[in-house]
Amino acid sequence: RTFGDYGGQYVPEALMPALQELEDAYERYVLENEDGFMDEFSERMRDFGGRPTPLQRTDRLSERYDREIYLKREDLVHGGAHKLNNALGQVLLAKYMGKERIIAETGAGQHGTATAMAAAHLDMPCEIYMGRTDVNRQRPNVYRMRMNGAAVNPVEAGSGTLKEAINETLRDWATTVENTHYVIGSVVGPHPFPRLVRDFQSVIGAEAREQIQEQAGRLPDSVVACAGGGSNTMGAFHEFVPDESVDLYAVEAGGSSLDIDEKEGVAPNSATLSTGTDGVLHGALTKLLQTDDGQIVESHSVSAGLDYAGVGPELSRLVETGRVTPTSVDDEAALNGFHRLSNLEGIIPALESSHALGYLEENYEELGDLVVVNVSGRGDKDLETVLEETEKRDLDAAPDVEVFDA
Amino acid sequence: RTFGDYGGQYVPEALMPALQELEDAYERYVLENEDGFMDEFSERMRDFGGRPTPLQRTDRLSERYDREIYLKREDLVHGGAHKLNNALGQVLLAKYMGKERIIAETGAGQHGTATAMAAAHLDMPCEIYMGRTDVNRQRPNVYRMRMNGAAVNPVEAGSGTLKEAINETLRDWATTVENTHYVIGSVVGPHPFPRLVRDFQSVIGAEAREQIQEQAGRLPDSVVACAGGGSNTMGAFHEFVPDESVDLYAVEAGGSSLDIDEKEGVAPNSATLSTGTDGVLHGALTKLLQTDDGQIVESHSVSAGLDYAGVGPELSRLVETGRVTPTSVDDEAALNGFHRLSNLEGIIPALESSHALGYLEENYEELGDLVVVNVSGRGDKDLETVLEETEKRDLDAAPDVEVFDA
Amino acid sequence: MSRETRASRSERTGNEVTRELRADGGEQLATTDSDIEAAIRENHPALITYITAGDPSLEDTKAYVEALDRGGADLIELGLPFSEPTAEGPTIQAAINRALDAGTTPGQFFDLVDDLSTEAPLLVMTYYNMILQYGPSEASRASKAGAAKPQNKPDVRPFVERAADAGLSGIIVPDLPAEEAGPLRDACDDHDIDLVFIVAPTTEGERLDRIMSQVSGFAYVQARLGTTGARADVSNATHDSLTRLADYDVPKAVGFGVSEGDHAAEIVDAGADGVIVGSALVDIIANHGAGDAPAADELEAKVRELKQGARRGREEAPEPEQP
Amino acid sequence: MSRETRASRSERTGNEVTRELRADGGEQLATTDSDIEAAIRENHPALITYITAGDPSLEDTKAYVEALDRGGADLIELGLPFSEPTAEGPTIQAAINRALDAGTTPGQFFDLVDDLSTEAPLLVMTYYNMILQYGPSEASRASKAGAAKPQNKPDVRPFVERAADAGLSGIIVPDLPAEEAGPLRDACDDHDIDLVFIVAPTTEGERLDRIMSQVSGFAYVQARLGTTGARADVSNATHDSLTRLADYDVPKAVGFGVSEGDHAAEIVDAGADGVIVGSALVDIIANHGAGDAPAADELEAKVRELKQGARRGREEAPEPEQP
Repeated sequence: RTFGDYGGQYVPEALMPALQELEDAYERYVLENEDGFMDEFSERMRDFGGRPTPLQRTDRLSERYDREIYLKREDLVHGGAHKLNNALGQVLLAKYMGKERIIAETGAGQHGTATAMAAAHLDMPCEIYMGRTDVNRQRPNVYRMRMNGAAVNPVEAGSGTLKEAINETLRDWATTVENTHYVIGSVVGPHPFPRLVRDFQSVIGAEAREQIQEQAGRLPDSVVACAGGGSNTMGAFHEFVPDESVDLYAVEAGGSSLDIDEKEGVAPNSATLSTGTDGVLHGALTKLLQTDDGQIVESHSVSAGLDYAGVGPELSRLVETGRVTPTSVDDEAALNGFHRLSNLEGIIPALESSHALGYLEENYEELGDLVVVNVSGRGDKDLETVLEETEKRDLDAAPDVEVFDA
Repeated sequence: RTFGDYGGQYVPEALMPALQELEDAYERYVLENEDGFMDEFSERMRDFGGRPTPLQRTDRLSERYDREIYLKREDLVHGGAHKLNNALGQVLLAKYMGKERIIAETGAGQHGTATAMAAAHLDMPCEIYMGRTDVNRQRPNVYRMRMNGAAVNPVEAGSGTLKEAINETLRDWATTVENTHYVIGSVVGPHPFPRLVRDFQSVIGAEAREQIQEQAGRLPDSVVACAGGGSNTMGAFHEFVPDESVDLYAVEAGGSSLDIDEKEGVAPNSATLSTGTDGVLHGALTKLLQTDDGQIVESHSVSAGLDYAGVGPELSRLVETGRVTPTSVDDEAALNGFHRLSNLEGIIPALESSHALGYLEENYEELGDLVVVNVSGRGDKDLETVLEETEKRDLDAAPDVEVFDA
Repeated sequence: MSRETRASRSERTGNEVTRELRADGGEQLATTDSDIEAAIRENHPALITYITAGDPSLEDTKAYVEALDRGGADLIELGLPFSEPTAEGPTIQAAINRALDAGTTPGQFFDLVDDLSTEAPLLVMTYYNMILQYGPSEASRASKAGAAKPQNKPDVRPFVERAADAGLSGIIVPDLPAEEAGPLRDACDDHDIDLVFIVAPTTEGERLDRIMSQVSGFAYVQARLGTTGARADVSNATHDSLTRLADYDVPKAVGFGVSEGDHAAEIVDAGADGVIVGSALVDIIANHGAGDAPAADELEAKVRELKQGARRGREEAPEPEQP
Repeated sequence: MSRETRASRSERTGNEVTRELRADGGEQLATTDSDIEAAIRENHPALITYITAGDPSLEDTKAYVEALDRGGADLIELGLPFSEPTAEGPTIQAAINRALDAGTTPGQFFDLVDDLSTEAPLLVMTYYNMILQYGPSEASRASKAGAAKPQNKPDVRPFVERAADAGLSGIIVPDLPAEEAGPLRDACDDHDIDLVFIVAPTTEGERLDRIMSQVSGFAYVQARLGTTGARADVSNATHDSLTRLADYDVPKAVGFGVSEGDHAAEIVDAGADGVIVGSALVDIIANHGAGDAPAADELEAKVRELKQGARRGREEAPEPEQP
């Protein structure tokens, strides 16, 4: 139930039987492939989800950094990000468990759209909780979810973002737990979610590990992935954890600064692994951005998908043991990473993934001769944000802003 | 140089040497794989483009229509549509030919974004012509192109849409033909473009043909694809043309009506194969929407990507010989097709592809027991249009419009 | 037959909390009853009230706690606000936000409790992270200023120690199931503080046994699935839960949705030893806004109505069987 | 050595257009010269003018054609507007749009030509689809009303026939390269109409031979890559093209960018038999707008200036070598 001291099941009593039921299903269907669950999952991820995704050797980045840079192309998964790996896995598991209804929270909308797609594909009723602020600023994702037949429930409480949406989904689940499965969107939450989500996402690293050996003839020197909640991170890392020679870099959102404003309860970053302290949030003991008193602070990042005050407990543990190196780059480095990949390689990455690319730019010399960077999603969803943020700054890698005015 | 009477090279004299040069390059690199061109093309489409795309058996559509419905998932290609197949092929060919600059036209922006991506990937300077009206209503695609490093040149002439953009690109090419390659976006234009584009796109049908035999054990009874210029159509059909048992349906945009307003020079549809007459446009003899006098009319469709008054000459020929059945569905059927696939299968299709799905709904009984429908692209780009158009109508397959207001 | 609970087991092991709860209404007190158990037994059926500390200010809370006490509350739960109150419905969630907006800290909370002297024993209700983070050492505080420095592991003991000092009789932690409660249970034992667990409608079988073997003070019976919040009826789940719990020899108090005297009556009628009222009281506070404790009189009257309801339920209740 | 052209080949095959163009300026006329060849030869160096029919109205066009004729134009090209003028620059593109907005049709165009009697021979310049679609049979018209009915194949002959009836001497089709010109070439031969081809800066080698074997009237030498439009200088490409064409015994006229008398002089100086001016004239028409042919006088003056420029060039030109 834990990773070292991290993890656990810090949830209201009413949810405990559902977690036990889920743990049982996880063991039978996921670990033991009962009723061919994992076979069906893999098949659907292939035919519906578009797996395997390519591992692409880059021409121009490799030249720029004078080493072999490979990109794992999760931006090509159906829906535009790795999120479907988990969403489809959980919705399918809920079906095997006989659940009749799916709920999920979403921040920027990526997990919500993935869950809505998976639920439509598997014919499961689906409701998505989303903070009012996020609903208003992520309209296209709201439309996508609704077009996939999901109900989107705006959450009016608090700042109307991810944290409030999670809280509200937990409340729904506490009421409907008997027939409803809560599809958590990352390797967070109470046991068994961190393991379950990791296992569904570990296909990323499993494919990449096989592909890099096929294409480059050996294991990479390092794997770089962005980390918010950490699902693409654990997905990319998991299969490499036993490979001691492979360095694993979790790149967090450094936002505008790594300091916390205790008084205002605000962190201008989401660098939980790098700067957080141990505590309990959303069902697990893990690293958190919190005040000395234990209040969770508002995190911030130019990338909505990394904007979370917690992180997966297994990542906390892997950082504690030194297996994973926690790092961060700030908003500006991420924006430059976004523009650089768009311009040099013709791939518009998600702002989340752009953090990994920003880290590559700043630290490529430490990463060895053969580097795998996980491009966790595509950046179409981020165009407006990037334009706004680019206008405010003088970015090295961006086109002249005037070109967007024509 | 022709398909029956269709095709040819009706272009200004200044362009003829470039077409001859291209024809020569087509024969050497594409047909004869000189210098391993086709190998490199295939490899890049795999690693950069995400090929092969899945052929997905649908659960819910198959049940709805009581026959096996398979979808060819071109929506999963990098960039979100089949367009990259051609754009990458041509930009790579231009590189092999020693050209130093890429130009292209774009209507809704799909071909422009695909070309900009390909040009960035292959490090080629790139300029895209786009009508002013289209620039204004397709901002996100303009941003994507510019983020990929392409210049986007608004064309102020006429109605500011695709036709004007093509005219202007031809003018650029007539001036710069010695060092510039014009990446035409569909199986239209003068020889050898219709063959060249078809060959790059034929990977769709080649994969689908192999996949359906693997998955269903036999060739399909029919293949259904939408048709505007016809590149996804020819791409899907080409490998099946020799299979006499496979019926091929080209579904055009019926718009609001199949009639032409001769006086206004306007067709409220883009059903060129279904209703057009022979004539010469943009370099080829083919079926056109034109007045009795020979003026090209403004075509219309809810789907910008199908909104073109011409069509590929090879399709004109295949319709003439009876090998391809020309059909059309109206805007409303396409919108219902869009909503139906989104809701039933968790796949939001492009409005273009939605025409094929609208045809499936209306005519499934004629399509045999095993049907392949080409989902040529994803519909994220169409969300705003679909919302607007859905609000105007009472659509069977759409969610209640109020749900989008929350 | 009475099934084993923490109370009966403690008795056997000679623990100082040795006691016996009689299911016939608490007439027969064991000498080592905790304050909480004693309060329930002596005032059976007991009325347990909840308000959030710091809503809308700690000064108001002091006056409101005294009003609850005057009105006849037998136990008073004070919420220590946490930023992520995932188990609460909209009413208490809003109260917690008001308290946080007012700047309520754990330090101030304990200062308030130090200041209070009520007839009814006090409990603190808060989320586990608030307990874990309380009173870090100077070294640990320093570590938070910079990035990725070594950090002391969070510990529950400073919180429990301070709670005992302040005279709190019990702790309720809505996000701490029995499986994770070991450290806190131990600390509470060391300081003679009761640790109340929630029994949900979904709690059955082995899990019910596990909870009942750890609970002290009373079992908080969750009246229905979902979150806290006033509701218009009493659910079947309440009856079912009380039936399931009948054989355990620990007081049972029912919460989640109790808003009127008639509810209290019905719940006691169904066999509960007490009713817990929170959202209905928080609503009153919310309706009066800030100022000079303007809701005090209304709170007092509401508590009186509820207490009467509970008593009415007792009169209507069938005579319990002897264990 | 004179390389083979359509003219010299026709002579050998006994075709009625048998003629010989002398490179020394056309003093020596072959008896079967076409109207166009005769006009160039007799007025060497010739001034060829272009305006768009229907810009801004057909009535204006009639007056403007007469003004061009009065000013000394030796040949007059009339544009029949097509909706997709891909070979034109912005100036003529705009003129074509004005003509289309005015509702100009091929029928009206021919009616206008019927009406004109100018000293200078007239040519029509239009895109190939306009030629293909002209005068479909009643059956074909009917087929367009409904969907997917059988249709007659488009045919160039009705257009050429009507052009001959109207007294047009030649046809220029900017989107018809020699490779696709067979049917139109045949039809033109049958009606004694010249078919002018464009020679681009990129036209060389075998392709140049192929074009020159089909051209009649004159070779339209495209001064530079790109589209039509007035420009401030004469490009090197013009000189190169004229050098490449020197050995072909057909008149060469240079167009694309000629806007001033000095340009005309320089082009003739470089060895051209004529200059073609379009955009500079269309500009004048555009500047005057609609009304009672308000641009007529200015057009006439401009043509006079250009004609003088061309003559000046001739005087400065080196004596051509005898073929």
